[in-house]
Amino acid sequence: MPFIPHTQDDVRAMLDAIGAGDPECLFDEIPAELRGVSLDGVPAGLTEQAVARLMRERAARDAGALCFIGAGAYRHHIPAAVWELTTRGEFYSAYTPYQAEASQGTLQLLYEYQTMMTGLTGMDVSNASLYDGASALAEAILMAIRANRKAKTSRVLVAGTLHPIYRQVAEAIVGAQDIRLETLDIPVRNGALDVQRAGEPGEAAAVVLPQPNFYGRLEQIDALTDLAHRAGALVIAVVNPTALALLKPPGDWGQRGADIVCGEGQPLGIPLSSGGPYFGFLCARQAFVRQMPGRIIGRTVDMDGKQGFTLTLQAREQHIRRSKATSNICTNQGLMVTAATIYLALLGPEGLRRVAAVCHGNTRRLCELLCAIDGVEPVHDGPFFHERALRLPRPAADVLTRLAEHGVQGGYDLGRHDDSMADCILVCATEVVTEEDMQQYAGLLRTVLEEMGA
Amino acid sequence: MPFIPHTQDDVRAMLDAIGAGDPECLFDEIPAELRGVSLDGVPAGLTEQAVARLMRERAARDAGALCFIGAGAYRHHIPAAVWELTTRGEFYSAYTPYQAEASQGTLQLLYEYQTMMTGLTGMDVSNASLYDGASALAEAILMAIRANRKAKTSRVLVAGTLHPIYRQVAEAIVGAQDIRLETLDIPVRNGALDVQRAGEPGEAAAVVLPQPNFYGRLEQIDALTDLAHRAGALVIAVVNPTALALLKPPGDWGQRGADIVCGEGQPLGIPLSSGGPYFGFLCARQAFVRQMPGRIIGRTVDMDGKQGFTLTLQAREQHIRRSKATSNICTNQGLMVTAATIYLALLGPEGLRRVAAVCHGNTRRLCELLCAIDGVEPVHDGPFFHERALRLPRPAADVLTRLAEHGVQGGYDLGRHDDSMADCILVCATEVVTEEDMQQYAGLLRTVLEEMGA
Amino acid sequence: MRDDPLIFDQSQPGRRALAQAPLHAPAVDDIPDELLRREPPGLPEVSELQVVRHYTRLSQKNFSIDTQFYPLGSCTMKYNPRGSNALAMLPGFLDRHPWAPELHSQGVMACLYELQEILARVTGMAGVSLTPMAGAQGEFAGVAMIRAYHEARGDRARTEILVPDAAHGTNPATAVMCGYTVHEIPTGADGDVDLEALRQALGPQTAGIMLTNPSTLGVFERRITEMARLVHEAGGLLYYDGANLNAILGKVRPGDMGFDVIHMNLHKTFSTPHGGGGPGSGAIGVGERLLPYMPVPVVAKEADSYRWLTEADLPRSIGRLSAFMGNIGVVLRAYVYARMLGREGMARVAEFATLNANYLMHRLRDAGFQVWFRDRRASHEFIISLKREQKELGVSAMDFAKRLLDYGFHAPTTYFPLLVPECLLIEPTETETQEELDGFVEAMVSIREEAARDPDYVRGAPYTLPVRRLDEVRAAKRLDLKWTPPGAGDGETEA
Amino acid sequence: MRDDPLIFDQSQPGRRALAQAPLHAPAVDDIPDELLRREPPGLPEVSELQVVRHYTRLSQKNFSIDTQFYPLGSCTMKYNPRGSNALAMLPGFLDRHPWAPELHSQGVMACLYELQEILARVTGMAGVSLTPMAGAQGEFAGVAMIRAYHEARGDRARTEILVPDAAHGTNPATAVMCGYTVHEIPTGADGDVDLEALRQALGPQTAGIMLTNPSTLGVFERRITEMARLVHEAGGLLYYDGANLNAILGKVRPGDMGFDVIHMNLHKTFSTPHGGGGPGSGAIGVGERLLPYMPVPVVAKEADSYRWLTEADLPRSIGRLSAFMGNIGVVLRAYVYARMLGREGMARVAEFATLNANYLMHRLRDAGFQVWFRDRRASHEFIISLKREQKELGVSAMDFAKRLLDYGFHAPTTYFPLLVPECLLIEPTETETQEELDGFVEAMVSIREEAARDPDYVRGAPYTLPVRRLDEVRAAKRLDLKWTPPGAGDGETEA
Ligand SMILES: Cc1ncc(COP(=O)(O)O)c(C=O)c1O
Ligand SMILES: Cc1ncc(COP(=O)(O)O)c(C=O)c1O
Repeated sequence: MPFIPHTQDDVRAMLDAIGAGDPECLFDEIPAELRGVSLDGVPAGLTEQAVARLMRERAARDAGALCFIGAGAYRHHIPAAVWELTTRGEFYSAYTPYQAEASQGTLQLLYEYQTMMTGLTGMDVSNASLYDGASALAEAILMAIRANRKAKTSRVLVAGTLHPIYRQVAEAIVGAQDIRLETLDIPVRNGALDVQRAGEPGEAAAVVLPQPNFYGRLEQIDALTDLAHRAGALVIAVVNPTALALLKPPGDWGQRGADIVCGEGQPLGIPLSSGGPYFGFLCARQAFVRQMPGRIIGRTVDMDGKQGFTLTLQAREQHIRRSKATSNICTNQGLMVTAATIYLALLGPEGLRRVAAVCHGNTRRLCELLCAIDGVEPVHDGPFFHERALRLPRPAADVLTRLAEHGVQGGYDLGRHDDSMADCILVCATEVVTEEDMQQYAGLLRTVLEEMGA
Repeated sequence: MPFIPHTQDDVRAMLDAIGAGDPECLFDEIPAELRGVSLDGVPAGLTEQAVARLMRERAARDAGALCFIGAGAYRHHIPAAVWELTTRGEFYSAYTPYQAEASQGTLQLLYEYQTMMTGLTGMDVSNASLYDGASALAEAILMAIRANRKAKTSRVLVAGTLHPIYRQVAEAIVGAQDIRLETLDIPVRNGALDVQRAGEPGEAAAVVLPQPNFYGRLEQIDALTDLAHRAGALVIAVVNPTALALLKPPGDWGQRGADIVCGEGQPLGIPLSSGGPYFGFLCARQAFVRQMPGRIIGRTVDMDGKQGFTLTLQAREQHIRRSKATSNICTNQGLMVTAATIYLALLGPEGLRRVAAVCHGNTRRLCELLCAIDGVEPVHDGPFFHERALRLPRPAADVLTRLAEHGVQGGYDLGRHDDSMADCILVCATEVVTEEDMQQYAGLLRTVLEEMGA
Repeated sequence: MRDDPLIFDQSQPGRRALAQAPLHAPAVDDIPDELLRREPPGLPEVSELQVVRHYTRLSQKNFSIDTQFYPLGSCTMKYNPRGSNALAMLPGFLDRHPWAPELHSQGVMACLYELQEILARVTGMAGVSLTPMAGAQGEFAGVAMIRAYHEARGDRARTEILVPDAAHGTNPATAVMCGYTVHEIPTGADGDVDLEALRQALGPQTAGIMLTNPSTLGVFERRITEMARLVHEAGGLLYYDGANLNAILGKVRPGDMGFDVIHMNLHKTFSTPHGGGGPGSGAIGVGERLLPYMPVPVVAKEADSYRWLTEADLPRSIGRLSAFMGNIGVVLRAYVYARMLGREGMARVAEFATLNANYLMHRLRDAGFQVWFRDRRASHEFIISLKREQKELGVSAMDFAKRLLDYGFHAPTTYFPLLVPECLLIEPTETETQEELDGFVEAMVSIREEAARDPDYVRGAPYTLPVRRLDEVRAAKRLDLKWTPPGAGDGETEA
Repeated sequence: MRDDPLIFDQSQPGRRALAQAPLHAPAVDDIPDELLRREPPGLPEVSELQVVRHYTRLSQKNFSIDTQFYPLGSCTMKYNPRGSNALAMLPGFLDRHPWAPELHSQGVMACLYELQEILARVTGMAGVSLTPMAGAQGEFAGVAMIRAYHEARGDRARTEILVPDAAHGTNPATAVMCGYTVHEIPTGADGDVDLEALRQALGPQTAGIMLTNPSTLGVFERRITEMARLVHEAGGLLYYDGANLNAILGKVRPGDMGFDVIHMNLHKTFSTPHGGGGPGSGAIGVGERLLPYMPVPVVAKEADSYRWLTEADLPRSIGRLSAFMGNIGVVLRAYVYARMLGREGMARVAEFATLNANYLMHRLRDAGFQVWFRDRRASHEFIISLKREQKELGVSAMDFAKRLLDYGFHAPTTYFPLLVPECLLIEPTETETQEELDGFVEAMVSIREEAARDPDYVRGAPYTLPVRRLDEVRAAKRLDLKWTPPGAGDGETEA
């Protein structure tokens, strides 16, 4: 019975205090026919030592590849301090800070996080996290519909260049309330929205704009934002937080700035970890704060007038408002936000800018190297950030498989979402990639393509 | 300038406050000809990311072998909690607890450690650590000479079955005070002292007795202890702390028990780590406490009568006593003791007993498997603990090299210290070794020996 | 004496943690100016030591399982094994990209697959998906599946989800997020659902019912089989809120009770850490009927290798709830925990969680506190009401809660479930010792004595924490949700 | 309110951390009964949660660099990079057995070799050995080499080591451990060694001198070149106690000053953690003369691979000082630190350590405290004397020290060097901000004001720590060095 401290004497004394003969009595209210469950098929218990051996073998099996995939999750250097601090028991094993006085550590940190995120995005307020970037978009859409009191419609228009998985997730979630997402009627040219050829969007509650977009391309974001606002829509920005160290913050987009900003927080100190836990961030203008989902931390004072922090605006939340809450979210991704806050404090504005610039520079260099290979070429021109689509002379899936067999994860298969791109991959080289790594990839790609007769 | 927080404004303001024109002024008392040092040859600074890459490559290069070596350092399972707690900043980055009130965490832990070590060894008092097992033996010898007021000699007799490296280290240290170690005049038979054939040792200040000894053999420790005591010597026990979960504690040896106990603390939760940092432990009878080297923690009370802990008997130490101190030791191995204390608390008496029993069982099993190979046989009979000498049909050094080329560290080359054992190895299989590992070793040894024409 | 100023207050222009950023950065000359930001982002500029010291110090201001008994009801704050953390954070797992090919993913997929199997066994369900990222998302997945099921049968009249009034807030909130209206079912005086009310509520509009059993009142719904029959007869499905599976793990299986779908909070029952708010993992289990609707991806085993089942394999799936595959790092921790516990260990979880709860309940009752359902067995948790103390001594449940903090105990859940006045919902969990529980009883008794002597003193608690009681009303009225540079106003917004 | 009882007081017979021990253990039937222990060892029996909670809570009772400014003079409490810790603890390093063949050791040996080279460069010495396990063992190695050198030359008359009276206690203690007698040299009023006294002390009996420069008085010995000449002329060698190399790193090299041997505390200057008492690493550097005597093993590079130099390669070596190769885990941390700093970073260490020390010294002087050598530059540390405060206010250096703890600062070193009455030896290090130093000055001023108002209050400090001031006299008189089971007496021994 790992982790159970009871000795036989303890059990006996406790049952006596209860007045129960044996532990089974304690379950006597449960109908007999439901009890006596068999756990056959569940393996026998192992010691930590045995599990450690198993897990080390399994982790080692998945390790060692050289990774050039981005497509929503990015390999960055994570300072050692980040997780050495984040896994401290007091952060790691605390609950949601319901008793504010006993949770000032987490609460102050979250307040600092909120400040950092508003700083990055140029918005007024931030919540304390949602599950991940994609589900945060779903929440942002629901929020926009609630918040846009002027709009007489709940139409939501989504840029055709949004990450297709984000769209799928958003559809799965908002679809349950019979909200359908429409594609924004602007042609995609060169991997980005051609705002010059946009039709009038018609009235909408919200428009979803990614920057950079799925292909790594940068949108003409000012014009798009203004166009959306002209349609009476709120603008929901979907952004990469690392990119924001360089790119114009959503708060400055167009004439009035975006209204709601969301995205995936993973690049900020969160390990790739097969896709999670990450965290979704959500920022907005002050006016919409009461429509936000998720926890929000406020600064206040204690009985002696001393500064302190506490959960606030809880009347938006399910534990108070139940069926009228802004969302059903309860547990969020607190520990990830702890890591991200420490990461951002360590990097600071200049550090984060350098990371972004090096990522971008590395991806440019990688594309240069790969495009020196016969038949490999960029799919799009025009500005991009830290990720780029390349066309191959052979089907992407086949090439990627061969690369993987040689220990290189060469990119994301764009054919997955678009048959016309079955020979395209999306590549990314962050700041952890070296020139040597890129040369290795290029050399291997050349060989693989030759072997495939390209 | 990593880790230096000063901005240019800070520097200017601080120099102004000092009244210095530039930082170089602060060094103006240093003769000019000594200044202006070049650091050519020191490589340029790297980011944590770059060093991390380098270190990961290097660590990976040394990893992956299957290890059956003991000979003074033992691979054990270390519960994850041990180092997750030990590396908490408050333990990790504190100094020696000179300000007791600000160090109650470390001090209470050390008091608990002292209690655990006296419990394991059956002694009255423990210090708070020395550098490692071998240097602890040197300190124990010096201590015994000081403590044995009755002896009119400073002769120190050392069992011929002591770990030869321990003897070398002790000689290097006590030799500086012109103390020479003599070998105890008892023949070694079957890898252990044949006390029945012992001569009268003659007067001595101390006798050093290992249990288990270098070969893993168990000595007839009661008789040996009594023999040493008859010679007026203090008995210094050199023991393996894991073994003490099973074996008779030195406090119970012979009629009167050992007088001083020392050994290597590494098996108690300390990673192999190429040989260090480990820690030496030192326990003794109450009467000798003032002769002990190293820090000792005592329980006391504060101004309000509340229990607290502090360094005590500091008048033995160099910072008070200077040239009259019991030793020059200052910094010890505090963090290792932190780990060991947590390890012992997690294992408890029954856990440690099981670890010892499984180690011993595994070594028995390994010897059984290896000795099934033609030409491989135990060097000694008689009781042993968790380590055993085997004779090979080919020179040990050659066999070990071949095994290493196949990723197996097959044991310790006994020829290193004794030409007559050039075909012998010392093997050890602790609780982390599986049946599969042992089969693999046995299979490989068979192949290697066949290839070598044995 | 020293406070911990905000990290922003410790910032100086130009200060940096120099080992942490690239030494040089190339010019970004290919991105047009109008797309770039003009001002650097408002992040703090501090040294590495400042960061380490600041966040280490902040951490010390938290209560946590690793430092305090934390009997927060409905939250299952039990020991989070350090082994789970260390092994889930092995570099091979941390560095795996979510889009890494299956060829490079067999290690992690083996863990996920085996956990799916284990969870299916312990819940008695036919299939498990690990993708939901917390309990509430598990609920969403479950109710969305119920909806998909009815829709697939063309049964569009079912617009209502039944929820007992004692339910956790996420239940009604989830139903609404799935496009349903919520119909509350009252609870009887004995803590069980009012069966008559249920009968009356059921009808062709009933899509299903969301139940927790044992309920959030800490008692086992004894007529569960009958309820299941009623709901099924009405054409509805049964959702099991298994956030707190600790009450029944190894004892009873929701599948056997007649439930069609369940979510589990791996961050409670399977002892993954709560991290000061998350992340969690809200794995769901389904009966045969709902198998086709599971959220993707799910891991399948074919011969000796594992592969992802996606929309292509499960075309009727409710889809994806996260960009990738859910909170795999959390799932790995749960897997390690499940393997350490094993069959025997798992069977003991509910047994000892229940033993601790009943013991503590009896001790508090014997000490004169009002146990709410005094004739019922406690499950893994139970409720006491401080209505009498409130009335006679003027000291509320919240005052007790705050004063408990001074005694070194985290407070139980306060004022939930909403049905019970001045209540504390107390969940000791199986990993606490009898001594710890005894200490808690002593503290409660001692606080009541303090209250009798000097109620103001108790109402002023806590005294020994970094702050005294905080003004939550002010926090909500004068919103101050972020730091602003000195001189830029006080950052507060009048609400 | 809650204390932390000893782990033994939390023990219950039969309780265990079950995931941590083998599930079964074979019978030990081959070891004769008389060699086995009869009673299980006196270790606590507790659960895993109890252990985690207990030691987490204990840790919080420590001051540390990660939580407080820690200006402990002569100890160089600067930031210990978390990167050093993480990278030294990579499994490949942790799992390497000390007797692993060189074939499986090239990674770690590359690090050791490169650090040897770096240390040789920054100290200006010809060779480096990393084996000594702390400063004091480095001193031992150094003085033992001096001894071996004289002996090898048949020069057996040299029986004396000179040590300035200001020296660290380990210096005289080491000399004695190496079989020498100690001759103390007085310090002049200006803080430099009394050169006349040195001249008179030198003679054929002089084996060498142990010096720290800057001395433990915090000032640079200006006539060092002359001293070196005098000692060498007398046939002695010069030992440099480089525990606190932080004062000169990148600025001056002991080799250039004329020293023959030096030890460095990697746990100070190279920022490896002090771990609440250790481990350290006392690497030594030697000039050409002493190269043959270095302690083994040392790493050599041959072509592209590394090998251990042992007694066989260095037959005149003073031998081995540890069973294996010293504290390699500490050395790896120092290596990571050295690589992160690099050439440029290293040159800045002394510069900023000195800037901080001089700034703090000037601020305290301006605030009216008595700086001991007020006309001298501070090195990386400096001394103030509270003699006046002691006399006028009745508040001693120790009282200031204890009260500083309440203000959230670790105290400076007190009453060392022994030469200066009521002294505080203050070493701020280069990793602290100006703001932190200013805060310290404010605290000192504020304590002096408190002392003027109410000296008893200051004498009663600390007030905000887990315990008030401890009775050290009682601790030494009524020795209580271990827990004993209740009923087995109180464990105290009257001294
Ligand atoms: C009964 C019950 N249901 C649902 C939830 C929601 O789970 P989560 O917080 O993981 O979303 C909780 C957790 O607080 C709960 O206790
Ligand atoms: C000047 C000086 N010399 C020697 C030492 C001894 O070093 P260690 O404590 O590592 O043995 C110290 C450390 O306190 C010191 O400050």
